[in-house]
Amino acid sequence: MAEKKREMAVVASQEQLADGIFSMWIQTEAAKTAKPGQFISMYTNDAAKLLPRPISICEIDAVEERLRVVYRVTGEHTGTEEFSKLVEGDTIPIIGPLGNGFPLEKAEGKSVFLMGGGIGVPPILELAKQIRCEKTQIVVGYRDEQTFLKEQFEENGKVYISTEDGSAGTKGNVMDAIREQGLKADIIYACGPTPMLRAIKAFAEENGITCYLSLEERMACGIGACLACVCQSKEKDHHSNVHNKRICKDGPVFLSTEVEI
Amino acid sequence: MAEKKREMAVVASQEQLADGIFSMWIQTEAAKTAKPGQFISMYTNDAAKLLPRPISICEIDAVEERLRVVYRVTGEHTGTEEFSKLVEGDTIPIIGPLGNGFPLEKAEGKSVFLMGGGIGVPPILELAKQIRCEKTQIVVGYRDEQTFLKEQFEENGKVYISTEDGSAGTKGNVMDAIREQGLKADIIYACGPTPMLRAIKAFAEENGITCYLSLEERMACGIGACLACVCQSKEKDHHSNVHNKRICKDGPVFLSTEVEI
Amino acid sequence: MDMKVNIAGVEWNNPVTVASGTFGSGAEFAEYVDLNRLGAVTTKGVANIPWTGNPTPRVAEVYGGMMNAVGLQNPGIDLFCERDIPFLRQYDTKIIVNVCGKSVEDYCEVVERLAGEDVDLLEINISCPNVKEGGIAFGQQPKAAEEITRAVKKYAKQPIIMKLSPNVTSIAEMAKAVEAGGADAVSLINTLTGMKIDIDRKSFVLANKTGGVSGPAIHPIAVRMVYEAANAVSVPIIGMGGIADASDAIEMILAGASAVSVGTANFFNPAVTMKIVDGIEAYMNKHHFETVKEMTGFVK
Amino acid sequence: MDMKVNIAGVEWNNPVTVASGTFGSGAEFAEYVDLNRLGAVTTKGVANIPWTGNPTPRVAEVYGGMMNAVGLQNPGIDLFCERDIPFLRQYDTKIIVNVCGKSVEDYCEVVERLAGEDVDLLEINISCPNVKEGGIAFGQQPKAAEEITRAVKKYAKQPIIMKLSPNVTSIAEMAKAVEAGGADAVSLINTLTGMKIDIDRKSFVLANKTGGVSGPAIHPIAVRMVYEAANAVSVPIIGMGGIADASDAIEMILAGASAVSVGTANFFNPAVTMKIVDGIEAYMNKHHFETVKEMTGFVK
Ligand SMILES: Cc1cc2nc3c(=O)[nH]c(=O)nc-3n(C[C@H](O)[C@H](O)[C@H](O)COP(=O)(O)OP(=O)(O)OC[C@H]3O[C@@H](n4cnc5c(N)ncnc54)[C@H](O)[C@@H]3O)c2cc1C
Ligand SMILES: Cc1cc2nc3c(=O)[nH]c(=O)nc-3n(C[C@H](O)[C@H](O)[C@H](O)COP(=O)(O)OP(=O)(O)OC[C@H]3O[C@@H](n4cnc5c(N)ncnc54)[C@H](O)[C@@H]3O)c2cc1C
Ligand SMILES: Cc1cc2nc3c(=O)[nH]c(=O)nc-3n(C[C@H](O)[C@H](O)[C@H](O)COP(=O)(O)O)c2cc1C
Ligand SMILES: Cc1cc2nc3c(=O)[nH]c(=O)nc-3n(C[C@H](O)[C@H](O)[C@H](O)COP(=O)(O)O)c2cc1C
Ligand code: FES
Ligand code: FES
Repeated sequence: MAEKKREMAVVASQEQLADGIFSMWIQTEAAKTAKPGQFISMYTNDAAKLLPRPISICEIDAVEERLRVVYRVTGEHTGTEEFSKLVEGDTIPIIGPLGNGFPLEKAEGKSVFLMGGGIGVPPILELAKQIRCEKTQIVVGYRDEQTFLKEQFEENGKVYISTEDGSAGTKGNVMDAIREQGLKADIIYACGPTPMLRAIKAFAEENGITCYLSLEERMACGIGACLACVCQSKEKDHHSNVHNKRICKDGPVFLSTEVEI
Repeated sequence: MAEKKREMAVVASQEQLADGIFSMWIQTEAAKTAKPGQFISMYTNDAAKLLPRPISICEIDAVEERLRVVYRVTGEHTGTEEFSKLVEGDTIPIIGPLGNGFPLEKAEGKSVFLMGGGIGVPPILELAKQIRCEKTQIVVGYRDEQTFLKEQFEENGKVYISTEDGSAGTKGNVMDAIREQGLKADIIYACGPTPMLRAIKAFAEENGITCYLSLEERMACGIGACLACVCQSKEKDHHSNVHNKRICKDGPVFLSTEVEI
Repeated sequence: MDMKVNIAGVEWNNPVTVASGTFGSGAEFAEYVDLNRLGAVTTKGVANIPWTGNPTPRVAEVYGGMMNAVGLQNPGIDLFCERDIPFLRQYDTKIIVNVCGKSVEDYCEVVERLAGEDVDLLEINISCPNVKEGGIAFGQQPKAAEEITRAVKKYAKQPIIMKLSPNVTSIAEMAKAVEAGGADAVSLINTLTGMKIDIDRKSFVLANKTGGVSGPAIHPIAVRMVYEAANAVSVPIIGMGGIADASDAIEMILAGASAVSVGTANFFNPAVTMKIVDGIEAYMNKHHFETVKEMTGFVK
Repeated sequence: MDMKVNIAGVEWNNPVTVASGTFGSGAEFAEYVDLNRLGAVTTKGVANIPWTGNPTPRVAEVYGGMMNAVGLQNPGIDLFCERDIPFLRQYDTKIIVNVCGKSVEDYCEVVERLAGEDVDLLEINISCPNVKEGGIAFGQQPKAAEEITRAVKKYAKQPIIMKLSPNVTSIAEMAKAVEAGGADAVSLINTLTGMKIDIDRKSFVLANKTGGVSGPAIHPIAVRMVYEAANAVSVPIIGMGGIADASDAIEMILAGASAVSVGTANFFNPAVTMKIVDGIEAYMNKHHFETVKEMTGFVK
C-alpha cells in the first residue's frame, strides 16, 4: 500500500541533440522497474505550471538507476523549455514509470519494424536495445538532417531513415521509407504523430500485421484516475464501461486494432 | 519621459546576520540616485507571488552602484525566504529607488535621535552615515543579543541599544533606553513597528521635538498609483483630496504631526 | 486533540476527503496514498447509465491551475456498485458517492439505486447540464436546486450533500435553497467556467471550448464562497477549491468548513492529502484547537 | 497593418488601455511608460464627491494574482477635472474616465459634470455597492444594470462603456441588459470577489474581509466571459482580467474583444503595456492580420 511516490529526481547530465531537442539523464528510483514504452510525468518548478509533462523513457540504466529522456522544447515559456535549462545536480519532481510499455515478448522469433517519427523516436531506442527477435528493422523519420539518436540505433539493428526534406534517407515519412526499401515485417511497434500512426495502422491492418502503437493525449493525473487522456476503443472498455481507454494507464501502447485514431 | 524602469539587479553578495535576518548587496542603477530612507520594490521569481516586497535601503554605494538591503525572512514559502537563497550572480527584478527618504537637511546643527526597532533598524544605517549634525545618537532596539549592524552603527555615532529580553543594553524598547540614559534631542528620525512609532510620536509631540517616522503598509504598485498603501493624514491631503496619504509615494517618511498612526 | 468530524451524522476520522473526479474511485491513488488515512473518499460522478464524456483534449493547463471538460465520463451506477464500492469498503474511510444526471429522474434513479448500498454519504453534483432546461445547470437557479434536492431526498437513505456551482451571483442564496430543499450538508465549490485559446493554432484548447477552472488560482474565491455559505445555512459545509497544502485547508475551515476536499492538487503530488492531514494536525496542536469543530468558522 | 481600433466611434491608436484603478490617472506611470503609446488611459474610478476608501490593509497577494479592497478612494470629480484631465490631454492617447457612485443620482451627477469636459469615453463601474438596494452591486442584477445605463445615457455626451462584474450567473444576460439600456460598449471583467485568511493570526488579511481578485489567476474566466458577452451583444467589448503579456491580450481579442485593458500586471512590471502593444503588432504581422477588427472574435 502506498508504495509509489512522487520523487525528486536528480539531473545527471543534459545535452542538446538537435535544434530544440534535448537529452537528459536523471538519477531516479523509477529506473529500477522501468520498461521500454513506459513514460514518466515530469513536473516544472514554475508555480504557474502545475500539470505534469508526460515524457517517454528513451533509455534505462537499471544498474546506475538512471533514466534518459529525449524531448522537444515546444516553445518559449513552456515547461519543456524550463527542463532544457536544468543542469547536473538540479532536481526535478517526477512520477513513474507509468503506463504499460511495449509487449516485448510478442516479438520473439519475428521480423519486426520499430518505427518512430519526430519526437516519437526516443522511446524506440530502449525498445531496440531490449527486443529479442529474428530481425530488427528500425525505421525512423525526422524533419531534416538532424537525425538524433541515429548512431545509437545503428548499434541495435538495421536502420532506415526518412526525412521530410529529403536531406537524409528516404524523402518523406517512415511509410515512404518502407515502401522505397520494400521492407517486410511480422510485427510493428510504433510511436509518433497521429497522422503517422494512422498510416501505420492502416498499413498493418491491410497486411494483417500485428501492430502496437504508442499514443499521446493531454494528461492531468497521469495515473488513470481523472479520465483526461482517453482514446476511443473499438470494443467497450472493461474499466470505463464505454468506448474509451485511458492512454496513461491502459496505454500508452495499444494494439492497433483496439483503438480508433 | 519613461526614464524609470524595472531592472534586473544582480546579487553581489549575501550573508546571514542573525536568526532569520539576511543582508544582501545588489548591483543596480538605483544606487546612483538613492537616498537614506528610500526603499526598493523587490520581486520574486515565483510565478505564484507577483506583488513586490518593499525593502528599505540600508546602505548605498553610489560609486560601485550597489545597494545593501537587510531583511527578515517572515516565514516558510515567503518571498523573503526566496530572496535569502539567492547567491552572487543571481538576478532579482527591482524597481527603485522609491519614496522620499529622510529629510537630512533638517538635522543641521542639531542633536538627533536616529531610532530603529526590529527590522526597522536597517534604514537607520545609511541615515547615520549621511547625516551631518551636532550630535548623532543612535538608539536601536532588538529582540535579543543578536544586535545586527551594531558595529557599523558605532562607526557613525553614539549607539544605545535596547533588547526585549535584556540580553544587551537596556531591557525593553528604544523609549526605555532613552529614559534610562536620560537622552535628549532636538529632532528624531525613526523606523520600526507601529507600536514603537506611536510611542515615539507621543514622546516627540509631548516634548515639542520635530520627528520623522518611516511607515509601513501593504503595497501593490509601490509608485503611488493604486492607493493600496495609505495612512491617515491629519489634514486633508492635496493629492488624495481626503485624509489619506500614500506611504509609497508621499512617504514612507512623514513628519509625525502629519499622520495618525 | 481529536481530528474526527461529524458530517450529517457520519463520523470521519479526519476532515480531509478528495474532490470528486480527481481521484477516480481511489484504486489508482491507493498506490500512492494510504486510503485509511483519508476521512472519506469522494468518488467520480456516476450516472444512471454509462456516459462517454467529451472529446479530447479534455484538459488544459492555466496559470496556477487547470481547466477540464471531461464531461462526466462514467461507467454507470451498476458497474460502480459492483466494482468500486467493494474496493473502497476494504479501507477504514467513509465513502461519498458523487452523483450526476441530466434530469431530475436520472439523479433519483441513482440515489434510489444507492439506497441499498453500503456507502456513507451522497454528493449531488448539480453543475450538470439540465437537458430539459436547455442545458443550464441545475446549480445555477435556486429554484431548480431546491427542487432537485427535495426530489433526491425522497429516495435517499444516506445523508445528502448538495454540491454547489460557483458560477452564480449569490452562493448564499444557492446554499439556502438546497438547505430549504432538505440538504444534510453542502459542498463547494465546483469549478469556475473558463476558456483557453491557442493563439498560434487560433482554436480553443479544449475540444469542448469551455472547461472548469480548478486549482490554486481559484482558492480565494472558494474561501469567500465557503464563508458566505457557512454564514447563510446551518448544515455543515465541505469546503474545496484550490486546496494544495495544509494552510489552504485550514483557511477553508477557519472560514466555515467542517471538512475539506482536495482536488487538482492530487495531480501535482498524488500523496498531497497525507501532508494535508498531518499539517492540520500540527496546526491544531500548535494553536491549541481540541477539535476541528472549534476551528470551523473561527474567523468571523 | 493597422493597429487602430474604433470603439464606439472613438479611434484609438492601438487596442491597449489600462484597467481602471491600477494606473491612477497616469501621472505616476508616466515615468515608466510612454503614455503616447497607449491606445487609451482609463482612470481610477471617480465619484461626485471625494471618497476615503476602506481601512488598510487594502491589498493581499494570492496565488497568481492579488486581492484588493481599496474601496474606490478618489478625490472627487472636481479635483479630477481640474488636475487629471489636463495632465492626460498632454498626450496622444484617448481618455476613458471610470465613474463610480452609490446611487443612480451619484453616477448621473458625475456623467453630467463630464459632459462638458474634454474626455473621450466614460466607463461606468457598476460593481459599486448600491446603497439603496442594501449594498448589492448594480452590476449583479440585470434590471438595475439596464436602468443605470439608461439613466447615465440621458446625461452623457461621450459614449458610455458599461463595466460588468464577473460575480454573476450569466454574463451574457448582463451584457444584453446594458446593451438594451443603451450602452455604447461593454468592458469586462471587474474583479472576482475573494477572501484570504491569515491562519497564524486567525484573522482576515484585508481589513474589509473580502476583496476583488485580479491578475493571471482569473484570466481563463475572463476569456470565457468576454467570449460569452461578445456572442450576446453587438456593441464592442473591451476585454480585461489577468492580461500579463501579449499572448493573454491576443487570446482576449480572438475571443471577441475589440480592445484590451491591462490591470494588475502593471504592478509586476510598470512598462508591461509597452511590451503588450509590441507583441500584438508582432503577432498581427506573423499571422497576417491587417486590422485588429479581423482578429476580434476570430476564434468561434
Ligand atoms: C505518453 C506520452 C509520451 C510523450 N513522450 C515524449 C517524449 O519522449 N519527448 C517529447 O518531447 N515529448 C513527448 N510527449 C509530448 C510531451 O508530453 C509534450 O510535448 C509536453 O508535455 C509539452 O509540454 P510543454 O511544457 O513544452 O508545453 P506547454 O504548452 O507548456 O504545455 C501545457 C500543457 O499541455 C500539455 N501538452 C502540451 N503538448 C502536449 C502533447 N503533445 N502531449 C501531451 N500533453 C501536452 C503539457 O503536458 C502541459 O500540461 C509525450 C506525450 C505523451 C502523452
Ligand atoms: C517601506 C517599507 C520598507 C520596508 N523595509 C524593510 C526592510 O528593510 N527589511 C525588512 O525585512 N522588511 C521591510 N519591510 C517589510 C517587508 O516589506 C515585508 O516583511 C515583506 O514584504 C514580507 O514579504 P514576504 O515575502 O516575507 O511575506 P509574504 O507573506 O510572502 O508576503 C505576502 C505579501 O504581503 C506583503 N507584506 C507582508 N508583510 C508585509 C509588511 N510588513 N509590510 C508590507 N508588506 C508586507 C508582501 O510584500 C507581499 O505582497 C518594509 C516594508 C515597507 C512598506
Ligand atoms: C478532472 C476533474 C474532474 C472533475 N469531475 C467532477 C465530477 O465528476 N463531479 C463533481 O462534482 N466535480 C468534479 N470536479 C470538480 C472537483 O470535484 C472540485 O469541485 C473542483 O475541481 C475544485 O477543487 P480543486 O481546485 O481542489 O480541484 C472535477 C474536477 C476536475 C479537475
Ligand atoms: C488595485 C485595484 C483597483 C481597482 N480599482 C478599480 C476602479 O476604481 N474601478 C473599476 O472599475 N475597476 C477597478 N479595478 C478593477 C480593474 O480595473 C480590472 O477590472 C480588474 O483588476 C481585472 O483586471 P486585471 O486582472 O488585469 O487586474 C481595480 C483593480 C485593482 C487591482
Ligand atoms: S491523465 Fe488522468 S486518466 Fe490519464
Ligand atoms: S502601493 Fe500603490 S499607491 Fe502605494
